[in-house]
Amino acid sequence: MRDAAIVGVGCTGFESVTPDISYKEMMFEAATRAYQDAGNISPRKDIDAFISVAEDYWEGFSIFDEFVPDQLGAVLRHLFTVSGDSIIGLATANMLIKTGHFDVVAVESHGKPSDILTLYDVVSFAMDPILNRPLGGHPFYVGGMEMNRFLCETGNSKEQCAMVVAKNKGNALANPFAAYGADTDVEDVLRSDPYFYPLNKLDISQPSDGGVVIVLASDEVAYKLNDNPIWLKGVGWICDTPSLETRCWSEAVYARMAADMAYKHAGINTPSKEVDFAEVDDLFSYKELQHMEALRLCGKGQAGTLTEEGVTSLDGYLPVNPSGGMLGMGWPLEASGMQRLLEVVLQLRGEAGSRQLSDVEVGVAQSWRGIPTATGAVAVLSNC
Amino acid sequence: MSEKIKRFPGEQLKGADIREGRIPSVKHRPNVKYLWSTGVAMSRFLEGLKKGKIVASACRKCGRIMVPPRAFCEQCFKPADEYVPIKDTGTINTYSVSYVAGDASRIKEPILVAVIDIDGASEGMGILHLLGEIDDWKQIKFGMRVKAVWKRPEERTGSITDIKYFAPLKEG
Amino acid sequence: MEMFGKKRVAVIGAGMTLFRRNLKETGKELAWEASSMALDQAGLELKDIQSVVMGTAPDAFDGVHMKGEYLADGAGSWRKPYSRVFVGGGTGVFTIDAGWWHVASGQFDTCLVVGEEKMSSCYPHPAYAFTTIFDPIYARPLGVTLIWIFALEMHRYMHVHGIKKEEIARVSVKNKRNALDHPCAQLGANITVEDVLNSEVMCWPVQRLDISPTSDGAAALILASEDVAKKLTDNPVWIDGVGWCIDSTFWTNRDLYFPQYVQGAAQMAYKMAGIKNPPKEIDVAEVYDPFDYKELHHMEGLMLARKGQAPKLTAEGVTQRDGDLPINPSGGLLGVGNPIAAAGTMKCCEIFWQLRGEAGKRQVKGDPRTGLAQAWGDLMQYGSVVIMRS
Amino acid sequence: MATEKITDPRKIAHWPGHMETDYIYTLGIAGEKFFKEIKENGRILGAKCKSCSVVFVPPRLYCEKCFDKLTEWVNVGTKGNVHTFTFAHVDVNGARLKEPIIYAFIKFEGAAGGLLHKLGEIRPSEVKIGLPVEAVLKPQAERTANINDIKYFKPR
Repeated sequence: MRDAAIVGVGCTGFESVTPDISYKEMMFEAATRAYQDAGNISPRKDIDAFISVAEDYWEGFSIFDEFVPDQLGAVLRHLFTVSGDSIIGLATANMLIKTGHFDVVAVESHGKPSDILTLYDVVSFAMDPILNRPLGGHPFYVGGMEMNRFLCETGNSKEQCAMVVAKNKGNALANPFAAYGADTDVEDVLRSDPYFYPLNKLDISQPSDGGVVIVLASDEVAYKLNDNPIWLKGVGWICDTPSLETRCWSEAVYARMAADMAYKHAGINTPSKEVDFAEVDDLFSYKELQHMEALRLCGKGQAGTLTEEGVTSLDGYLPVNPSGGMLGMGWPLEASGMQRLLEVVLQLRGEAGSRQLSDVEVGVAQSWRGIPTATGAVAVLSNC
Repeated sequence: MSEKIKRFPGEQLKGADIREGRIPSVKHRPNVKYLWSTGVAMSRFLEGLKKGKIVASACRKCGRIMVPPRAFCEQCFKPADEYVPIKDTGTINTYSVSYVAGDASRIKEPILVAVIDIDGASEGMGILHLLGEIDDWKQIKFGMRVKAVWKRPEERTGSITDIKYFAPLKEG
Repeated sequence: MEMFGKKRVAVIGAGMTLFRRNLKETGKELAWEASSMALDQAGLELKDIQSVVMGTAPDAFDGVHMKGEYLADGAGSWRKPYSRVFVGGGTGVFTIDAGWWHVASGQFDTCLVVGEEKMSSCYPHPAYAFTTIFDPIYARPLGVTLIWIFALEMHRYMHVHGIKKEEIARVSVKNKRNALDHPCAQLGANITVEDVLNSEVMCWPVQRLDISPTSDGAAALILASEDVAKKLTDNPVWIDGVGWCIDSTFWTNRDLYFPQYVQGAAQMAYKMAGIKNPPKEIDVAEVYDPFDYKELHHMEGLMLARKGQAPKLTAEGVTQRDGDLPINPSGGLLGVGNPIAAAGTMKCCEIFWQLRGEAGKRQVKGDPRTGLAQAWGDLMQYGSVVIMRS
Repeated sequence: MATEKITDPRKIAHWPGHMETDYIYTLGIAGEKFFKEIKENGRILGAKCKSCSVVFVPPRLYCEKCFDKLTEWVNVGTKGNVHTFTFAHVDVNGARLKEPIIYAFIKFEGAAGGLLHKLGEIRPSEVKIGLPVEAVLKPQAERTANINDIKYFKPR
């Protein structure tokens, strides 16, 4: 069986707050757009399975799966929840199609962090209840610790991390879906309040509300639904140890292994040459550099220099986060991966507007599940 | 295999030993608070309750009158944008009599619970609510007619509890 | 044959912990105990496992946000493709469905499937976690809790078919007796119909002995592709059908007397397995029984009994271990215990053991060739089904 | 998309709620032994995986890499080195702290892993990666078999 393809995408756009609509109405909007985009299919008969990615405490429910089917058109149909990142949801859809029993699968993801009054308490509730949580504090201190070790071992600098922020917020200005586009420079970032040394306030993505739904189809039906299918050439997902005590504090092992898995399926041997652009997780500025190195888009310790040289800018030869990344679009919880994927699809379709990259054929989307996890996923997509 | 397994792991403790601290443990109460946007459909519903009305939404395609209201018809997958007040009377679809509170503790006066199919909504469209003004729960019957008993207008806040409960309908 | 996608999938090992209230082990440790037992039984080591699926129900039980991540190393997921599926009470059986597509897709040769729950961390009672399964706007303010909605469903089922409580109580009697033969069981007992009818009224028509307990525990299975399975064992058990289906969130908008979502899941699985006459072709079934009426309700949803006829089959002894269609020979959730996701996975373990003829004192009569496990979840809206053949 | 939207900002409504209850976490088979040892004897233990030749700190019941049951326990001492650290300037609500909290990851010689904890008796400017530190324990009577039985790590 050949590759599956993305034949529909729908997005609500991302905002810092969305007080006028419920999470259900947000999901309905993204789904409506995606089904329309996929040749105006009806979820009531044309979609064989539905996957929602969600976590209970992000939503304020036990068993959030209960509240999903209606607004996706999945009542009395084959829907389930993956409590994971949205690219893991995509990987799941891909496996379903590869069994030969499903032709069209929809994957729904959304984040509505503005519904949560105590967002960072929720994050800290994910920490090991015995070993870590009793230490208290804002859980993003873990990011500061990781950044410190990452910079120490690789030689990348805090200034180079600040360049990532300036680049991504700048890219986001050209992205109508982005909530946090801004004209900032390196000095602004370095002078912003220290939060978790070496992380400053502007090094940290802010939450955003929004939903993305995609429709994946088998090769047999892909062209029937969309003239311009975007092929899923490879996907990988890896959980490194959940334990802060035994993980690597400098390298994003999960991203390296997930990328290796995805590249293997995609037949990519030299990603730095074969990948035209990448959307990577940048919840924290240093994460973009760390993830670029893990994805072998450059050698260890080189990501900062490439950023400094403009290689990862929109007009560079390896653009990274042309969407503006999470620093520019915001952090929509489990939809973060799909936010990355969406941009890769739009770029490969040639629908990225004023930030459109020229001559792109292969793009990579990568996600991380955030603090305190060491879980991530990578998808390789191509328009040919 | 099951028959070949000699030992099944698991070390049981006494609940009282854990609760009373005779076994070391970590205690925690998370601070997890939410403020959900009620959105288009639920805002209409709550606004209606405050005015003493049950509001449903209607699907133009299949014609169903849906309660609780929603901004979309889940059957047709179409927007449902017509909001209509329906009656505050209905029929008991099913009921139960609870001697148990949410934390599994026991209560003396039972809570009477029912799914009530609301008049004016499409057939079988019920809501969950409480029953009241019933001396002996054995008087409750499937198919019994009931009517909402509302809080006084100045006490209503735009909440499902603006209806105190449903009470047997005195016909005529 | 093109029947089973790219690869046919076998179950080659199973393991589980005791099901008990207040186990000392952390959730991770429980997951490890069940997983390592399943690996031993399959004759594999962790390095042979290519992918892992975790099934665990609300985070509000264990008391850890993103608990799939927290539990990961206990489920052997270190540096492996790992994901968690979550469909409420339906999770335990759905997890093996998820394991199936990992292998059937041809992406992996092996998959470790783990169900875990540590409900006893939640105070003052695990039932608290169930108070937040409801809509916060139109349901939670009424003080709704889980037992209410099951009582409403049970009552509607009884009303529509004219079923009496004593007919339902027979299920509890049977399952708790079956559980006396299960080495992990929490509540195996010899009770009578009168005991059930005289037990405390919790939420009429639900009484104390109609309900399964809250528990801690874990269960695990090893799945492998046909080539791998045939190298490791002479008697693999094949997964020939999987199915799942979800109904609307608005459970007060449908007639609760019949679980259409279970029927939807069963139809999907039967079609995949080529089953046309379920009562004739299914030799043994583990049907989800957190409450006694649910066994009957689900038998009807699974089309193992006609609507309203499951009580009659139960009264005639058809569903006993030595009957024509044994249901819950393990003792079910009523007898073995109900650590939510782990309980569903336990049911899959039981079918595996039954089809291998390795269930010991619980072995059903004859030579069962086709078995079914089913679970149910969310707001009385989810069905998950697996069909296995020896 | 819904055809009707809220256009009057005064009609935007929210509904409050929470998911708060009490949790009691047992320490588990390995955790109980580890924390009792800190409480009773002031010793930090690791557990050795013979197959992987790795000593895990904190100790665990099983090796996450090979799944072997770990039965050999070793004392790793209370001295280690700062592997990485951060100064947290804000609390969980984002409010600025008067004094930053110094979090650090402490590695112990000859062991894989280490402990996440805080540093004390040190000025921020003195903290460095590689800094030798040792655990400062609470007086025995105040220990409860908890990670906070260690008050913090201080320079040595």
